Amino acid sequence: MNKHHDAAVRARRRWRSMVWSMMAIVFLAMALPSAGYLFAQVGEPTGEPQRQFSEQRETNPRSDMWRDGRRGEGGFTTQTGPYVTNQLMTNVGENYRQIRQGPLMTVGGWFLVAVFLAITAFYLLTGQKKIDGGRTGRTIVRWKAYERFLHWFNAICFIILAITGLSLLFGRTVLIPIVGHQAFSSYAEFAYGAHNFVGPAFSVGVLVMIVLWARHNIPKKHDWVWFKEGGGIIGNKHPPAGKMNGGEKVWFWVGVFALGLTVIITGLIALFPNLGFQTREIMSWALIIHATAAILWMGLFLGHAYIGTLGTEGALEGMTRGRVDVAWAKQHHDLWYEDVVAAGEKPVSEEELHGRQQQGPAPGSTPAGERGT
Amino acid sequence: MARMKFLCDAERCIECQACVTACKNEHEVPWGVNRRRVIVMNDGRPGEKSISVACMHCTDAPCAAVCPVDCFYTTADGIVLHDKDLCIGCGYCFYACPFGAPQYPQQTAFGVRGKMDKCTFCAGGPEPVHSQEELTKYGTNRVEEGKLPLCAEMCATKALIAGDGNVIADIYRKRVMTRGGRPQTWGWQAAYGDDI
Amino acid sequence: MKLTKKKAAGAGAAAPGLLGKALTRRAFLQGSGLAVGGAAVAGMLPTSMMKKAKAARRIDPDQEIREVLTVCGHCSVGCSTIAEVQNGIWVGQEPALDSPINLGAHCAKGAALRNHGHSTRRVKYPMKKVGGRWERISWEQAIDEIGDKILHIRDESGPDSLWFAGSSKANNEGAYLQRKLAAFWGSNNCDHQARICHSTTVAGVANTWGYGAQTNSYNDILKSKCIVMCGSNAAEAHPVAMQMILRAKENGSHMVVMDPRFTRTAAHADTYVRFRSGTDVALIFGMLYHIFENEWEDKEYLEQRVFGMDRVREEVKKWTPDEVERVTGASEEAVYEVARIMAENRPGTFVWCMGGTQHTIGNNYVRAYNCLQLALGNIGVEGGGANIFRGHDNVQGATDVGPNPDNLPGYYPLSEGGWQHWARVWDVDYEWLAERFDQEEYDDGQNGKIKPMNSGGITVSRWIDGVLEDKENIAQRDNIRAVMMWGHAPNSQTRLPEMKEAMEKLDLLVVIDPYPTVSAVLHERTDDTYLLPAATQFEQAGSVTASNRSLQWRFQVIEPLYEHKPDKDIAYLFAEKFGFADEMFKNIEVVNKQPTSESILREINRGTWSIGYTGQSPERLKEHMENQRTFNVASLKAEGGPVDGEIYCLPWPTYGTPEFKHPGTHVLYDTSKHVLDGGGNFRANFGTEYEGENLLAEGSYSKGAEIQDGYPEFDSELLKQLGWWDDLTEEEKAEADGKSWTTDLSGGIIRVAMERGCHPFGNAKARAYVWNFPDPIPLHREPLYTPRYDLVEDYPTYEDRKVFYRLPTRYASVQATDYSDDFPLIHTSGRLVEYEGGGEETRSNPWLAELKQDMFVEINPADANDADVRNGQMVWLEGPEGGRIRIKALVTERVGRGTVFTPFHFGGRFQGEDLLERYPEGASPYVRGESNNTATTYGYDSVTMMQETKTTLCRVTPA
Amino acid sequence: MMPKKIALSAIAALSLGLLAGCGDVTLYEPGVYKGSGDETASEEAAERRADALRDRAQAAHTDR
Repeated sequence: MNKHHDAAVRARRRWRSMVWSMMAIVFLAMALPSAGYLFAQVGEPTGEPQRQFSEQRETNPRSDMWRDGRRGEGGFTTQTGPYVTNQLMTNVGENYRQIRQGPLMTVGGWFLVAVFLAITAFYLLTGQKKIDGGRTGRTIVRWKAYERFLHWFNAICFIILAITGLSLLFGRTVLIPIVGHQAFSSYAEFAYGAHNFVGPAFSVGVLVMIVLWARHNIPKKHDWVWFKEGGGIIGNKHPPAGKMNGGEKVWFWVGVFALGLTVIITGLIALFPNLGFQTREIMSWALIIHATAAILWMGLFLGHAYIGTLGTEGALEGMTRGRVDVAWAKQHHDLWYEDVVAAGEKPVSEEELHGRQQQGPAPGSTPAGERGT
Repeated sequence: MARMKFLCDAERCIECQACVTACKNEHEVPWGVNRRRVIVMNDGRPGEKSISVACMHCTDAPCAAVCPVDCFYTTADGIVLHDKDLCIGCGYCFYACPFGAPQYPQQTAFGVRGKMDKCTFCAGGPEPVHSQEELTKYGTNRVEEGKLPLCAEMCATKALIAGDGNVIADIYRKRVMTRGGRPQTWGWQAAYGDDI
Repeated sequence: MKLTKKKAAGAGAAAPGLLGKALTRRAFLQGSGLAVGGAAVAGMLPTSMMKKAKAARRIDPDQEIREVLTVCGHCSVGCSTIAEVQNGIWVGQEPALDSPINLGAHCAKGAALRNHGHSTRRVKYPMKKVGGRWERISWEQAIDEIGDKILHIRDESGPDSLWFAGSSKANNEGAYLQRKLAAFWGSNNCDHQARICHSTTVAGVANTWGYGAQTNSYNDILKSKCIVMCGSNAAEAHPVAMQMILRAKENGSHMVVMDPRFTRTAAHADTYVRFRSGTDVALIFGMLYHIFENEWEDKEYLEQRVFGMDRVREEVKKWTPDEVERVTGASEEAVYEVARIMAENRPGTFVWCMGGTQHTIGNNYVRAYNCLQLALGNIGVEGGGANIFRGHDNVQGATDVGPNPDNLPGYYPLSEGGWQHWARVWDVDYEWLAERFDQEEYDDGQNGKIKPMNSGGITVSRWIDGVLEDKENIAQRDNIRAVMMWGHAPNSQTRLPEMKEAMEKLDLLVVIDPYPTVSAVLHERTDDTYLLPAATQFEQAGSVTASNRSLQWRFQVIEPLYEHKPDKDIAYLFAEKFGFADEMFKNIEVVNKQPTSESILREINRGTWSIGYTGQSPERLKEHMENQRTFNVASLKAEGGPVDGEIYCLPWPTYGTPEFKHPGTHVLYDTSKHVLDGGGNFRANFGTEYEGENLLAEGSYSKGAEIQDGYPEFDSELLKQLGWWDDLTEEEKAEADGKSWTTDLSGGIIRVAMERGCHPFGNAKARAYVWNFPDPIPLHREPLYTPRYDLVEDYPTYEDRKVFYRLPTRYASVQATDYSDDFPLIHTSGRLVEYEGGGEETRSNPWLAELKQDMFVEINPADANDADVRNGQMVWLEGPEGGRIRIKALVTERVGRGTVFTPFHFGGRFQGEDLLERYPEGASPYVRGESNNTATTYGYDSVTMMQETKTTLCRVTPA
Repeated sequence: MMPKKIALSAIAALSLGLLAGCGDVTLYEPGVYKGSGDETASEEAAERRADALRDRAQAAHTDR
C-alpha cells in the first residue's frame, strides 16, 4: 500500500511540475511584451492623427473622379495577379495602420499588463482559496480522459498562438531591442508559420469543445445567485453551482464561444486569401478584429488560468487527474455533486482507487482516472 | 538634400503600359507580380483618365509603420527600401499601403506568400551594390549609377516622372503653366504630406 | 533565417566571376529560358505553383557592357533604344534619351524589347511536318527540299503558281531582296502587310499630290494648331506619337478625335465625335459643306495648287447637315464645330490610320481627307499635312523598296520602262529577266491582254482566292500552288475559315518567321509544310524607314539565336538554290553566303531616284544615328555638329547621290523652303493638262526656283529646252541623254534641276479629282455588309469585277443580300497597345502577354443586355459568312450602341478549339486566343484590294 | 508558497537573460532602422549621386 501511495505522490509531483512550467511559459509570454516597455521607450505615435486624402479643396471638372479615386473607387487595370488592386488609392490601409499602431497596441498591450498585475495583486492580497475543512481524501470523477485531452490540447494551442501572436504584434517594440533585427526576424518567421499552422488545429479543438460542452454551460437561475455573491471568490460564501459555475459559464460563452469564434473566423479569413472573396479591406479588418478579440480573450484566459491553478486549491486536479476531492466538489459545485451522487456515483478513497486499479479498470461507473499519468 | 519622388501626370498618361513592362524588363519581375500598375478611371467614358501607380516612397511610410519585423528603411534621399532577409511575408504592409504597392510571389493557404516585393525606385536593396544577390532579390540598382527608375525614363509621353522632388515639381509646374490648368499632382499629399 | 542566407550569399558573391566566365551563351539561354518559361507557366498554373518564378539574369559588374543603339521593331514611330550587351547576351535596355523621335520614350512593346534576345518560344531550327508531326531538319535539307518542290511546281504550273508574302518587318535591305527574289524568280506574286495596312493611303495620296507617304512627321505635329485624328488610335497603336500630340495640345493646339469608338486617344481629345463606322466620306464632306458654306477655304491656295476642287464642291453640296446626320449619325453641331476648329486653327494636321483605310472604298476615304486638307491649305506647310501613321516598323520602307505586286522598288511601274530601269541597275540583261516570266498573255480587266510580267500580282489580301478560285477565272496560268509566308501573320487577314481551306489545298506551305505564327497551326496539313527560323530585327543590321520617311540605321544587337538566319541570308540561299544567285547578287558584297546590308543599301541608293532613296548611304545614316543629340526635336534639323543642317536620318526624298548632300525632306511639298533645303511642291505625275485644264501649278513655286511657275517633270529634253543641259558634266551627259530624272543613273538631271531651285519631279497641282480611279470624286458607298440597308439604294457599292489583280472581285453581288436583321451589330477591329500585328511575337513575350491574357469583344451595355450577355462572360461572335469565335465579353460604353470592337492580335484558337497541339514543341505563345478575323468577311478596296476589316456585321450570343 | 514565487521570478529573469544572449542587443528607436546595413542608404551616398540624378531627371523628363 505504502509503495502505491508513494508512487501516487510522485506522480502527482510530476504532474504539478509540468503544470507549473506550463504556467510559467504562459506568464512569461504575457510578461515578456509588457516587460519590454520597461526597456524601451514607448514609441511615439508614428502617424499623423487623421490623414486627409482629399488633396485639393477647389472644385474642378474632374474633382469628382479624383475624389472617387482617393476614396478607393475601383478603376480598370490590365495587370493581373493575386495582389493587384484596381484602386488608385485607398484609406483602408490608413485605418488599419492607425488602429493597429494606436489603440490595438497601446490599449491592448496595457490591458494585458493591467490584468496580469491585477491578478498578481489579488493573489498577493488574498492568497490561495483553500478547501474548507481540508481534503476528505475521497475523490469523485469530474473530467473524463478525452475531455481532459481536449482541454489541454486547446490550452497548449492557445498558449502557442498567444505567444506567437503577441510576438508579431509587440515583437518589434519589445523583442527587437533585445535580440536585434535578424534574430527576431528568424524567430518571427517561425512564429508566423507556427501561428498559421497551429491556428487551424486550434480552431477544430475549439469547435469540438463548444459542441461537447455547451450542454454543461446552459445558464441556470442559480447562476444569477452565484454572480450576486461574486462567485465566492472573496469571503467565505459558497454560492450554488452546477458542473460549471457562473464564472466558468462566462468564460465559456464570452471567451470560448464568442471571442473564440470571432478569432477563428477572422483568422481563417486572413489565413486563406486564396479563397478569393477577401478584398484588402476585408482582410485588414479581419486582422484588426482578430487581434482585438484575441487580446480580450487572453485577458479572460489569465483569469481562468489563475482560478484554475494558483487561485483555488484542488481545482487543477479535475483537469489533471480527472478526479476532485469531495470537499472541493461540495464547496464549489454543490449542485453538481448532489446530482452526481444522486445518479449513483460513489466517492472513492485513494486506497480503494489504487486497489481497484491494481485489478484493472473496473467495469461500469468509474473511468480510468489515472491513466496517462 | 535631394528627395526622390514619383509624379504621374494624368493629362499625359495614355495607359500604354510602358512603365509596367519597363519594370518587368529591368528587374525581371516574375509573372503575377506587379511592382507598377496602371489604373484607368472612368474607363471608356468621357473624362477617362489613367494613372500609373507603384510604391510612392512615402515620407512616413505606412508599410514601415506596421511591419512586425521592421524590415523597411528609408535612404537618405527618401527611397523606401526593404530587406528581404528580414521579411516574413506576413502581408501587413499590403494592407497598410494606400497604393497597393507590396506584392508577393505566392498566394496560398496558411498565409504563405513568400518575401514581399515592391518597387525599389530602381535602387536595389541592402545587398552589396550590383551584386548578383541584389540583382536576384531586388533587381538592378540604377540610382547608384546616377540613373532614374526605368519606368519613368521610358514613359511614352513623359507622364510619369521621377527624381528629386524639386526638379520634377519644376518640370511639372512648367507644363501646368503652359497648359493653363491647375496641377493634379496625384497622390502627392498622401505620400509626401503637406509640404510638397 | 538570416544565417543560412548569409552563407548562400557569401558563396554567391564569389561565384559570378567564375560562373560568368564558365557560363556559355547557350547555357545562359537555357537558364534564362527556364526562368522565363517557369514564370509564365507558373502564371497559368494555380498560384501555388508560382515559386519557380525567379530572375536568372546575370550581369557581371566588372566586365565591360557594350551599348548598341538600335530601333524598336513594333511600330512605325521609330523609337531608338540602347541595348546593353555583355558577352553576347542582351542584359539590359536603356532609353535613348538623345533620339529626337522618342526622346527615350517607349510604349509597352518598346519597353519589353529585350525579351527578343532571350525568347525560347521561337521556331528554333528548320522544321518540317512529317505525317502531321513537326520534325527538326537542317537548313541545307530545308532549302534543298523546298527548292526542289517549288521548281517542280514551276515546271508544271509556271512561276506564278508560287505566291509569297514578304514582310514590312524586314529592314529595307531584306524587303528589297524579297522583291528582287520575286523578280528574278519571274513573278509579281509577292506582297506584304502594306496591302492590308495603308495601300489605300498610298494610292489615294500619291494620286492626289505625288508621293504616298506621310507628308510631315510625328515631330512636326508640335507646330500644329489643330490635330484631327480620324480612325487613328495613336494612344494604343503609336503611343510615343502621343508625346508630340499631347505636347502640342499643351501648347494650345486643339485635339479632335473622330472615331466610332471612344478610344484611349479620344479620352485625351478636346473634342470627340462619334459616328457610324464606314461613313467617313459623308462625315468629311459634311465638314467641307460648312467650310465652303462659310468660305473658310484657302482660295488662293486652291487656285494656285489644286486641280478639280470645283468638281468636289458640287458633290459636297449634296451633303447637307441633315443628310450627314442621316448617314453618319453625327450631329450638325458636332460636324460644324470640327470644321470651325479646323478653319480657325491653321495649320492643322489630319491624322488617319487603319480606321480610314481598311474599307472597300478606303481610297475614297483617303481622298476625302485629302480634299479637306487641301481646301484648308494645310498640305505642304509645317504643322499641317496628312500625318498618316503607318503600322509596322518598316512598312514605309517595304512599300518604298520592298515586295509589292504592282510596282518595282521606288514605285517604278511594271511596264517595260520600269523593268528596263531596274535591269540596268541590277546589271542584268532585260531579255533574260523577261524570259524568267510566264510568256502567255491574260485578261487585263480592261478588255485587253497583258503579260504577267506587266500585270499586278495577286495581293496578300486575296491569295486565298488565288488558291481556291476556279482556274479559269484567274488571269494567270494556274492557281497558286505553293505559298511562302516570309514574315507575315495570316491572322491579320480576313476570312480565316477560307484561309484554312486554302492552306490545306496547297501543295507546299513554307513559313519563314522567328515565331511559328498562325500559319503553322491554322491548318491540318500533314506534310509538305516547313518552318524556317528567320532572325528578328535585333539580330541583323540594316536601315529601317519610319513613318516620317526617316531611314534610321538599326545596329545589330546580338548574333542570331539558335539557327535563325537574317532575311537577306535566306534570300541568298533561295537564289542559290534557284540558280540565279550570281545574277541577283552581282553588285552586292556577299561574305560567306551572307550579303552585307551596307552593299544592299548602296544598290538601293543607285536605283531609287524616283523617291529620293539615293542620298541615304549607310555611312550617312550611321553618322546621323551617332549624332542624335544634335537634332532639334521640332524641326528634326541638326543644329551644329558633324551633320549640321541635315534632317534626322534623311527622310526621303533625299535626292541625288550621297555626295550631293541633300539634307532630306522633313515636310513634303513645302514651297517656303528651297529644294536644296528640303523644300518642294506638288508633283507633276499626271501630264500637264486634263480635258483642257492646266494641271501645272499657277504662280506657286518653291523658294528660289528659277522657274517661277508650274513646270513638268525633268528629263534630258526639258533641260535642253531650258538651256541647262551644259550644267551637266560630260559623263553625266552620256548617261542622262534620253533619260528622265527617274532613270538617269548619274543623278545629273536631278542635280542640275535642284541647283537651279527646281524640283526634279516638276511643279503641278494636287488632284482633288482623280480621273483614273473608279470614283474620281470620292463618293460615299455603303459597306458590303451594312447595318443600314435602307441606305444601299442611295449609296450602292460597285458592280462586280471580272479581273482585278488577276482575280474576279465581288461587290454588288455581296451587297445584294440584307444581313442586318440576323447580324445587327457592326463589327469593327483595331489594335491593343500590348500587342502588334498578328501578335505572335508579342504574345510570346511574357512581359507583354501577362497584360492581356484573353481575347475579348467590347460591347455596349445596351447591346449586351439585348444579347443577354454579362461583363466577363464567354460569348460567340458570329459573322454573316459563318465564321464564329468564342471570346470574352467586355461590356463598356467605349463603343456606341450597335457597334462591337475586337482586337486582331490573337491566334492559336479557332472556332472554340485550342490549337496548342499543332505548335512545334515549346514554341507556342504564352497567350492564345481566337483570331477576330475568323469572323470577318469579304470586301476589297476598289483600287488596291485593301481588305475590309473595319465595317462588317456580326451577332453576339452567350456561349 | 514563497519559494515557488521566487523560483518563478528566477525563471523569468533567466529566460530574459538567455533570450537577450541570442544576438547583439540593439536598442530600438522608433522610425530608425537597425537591420543589416545598406551602404547606399547613407547621407554620403545620397549626396554623392544627387547631382547625377538631378541632371538625369532634366535629361529624361523635360520636353526637349
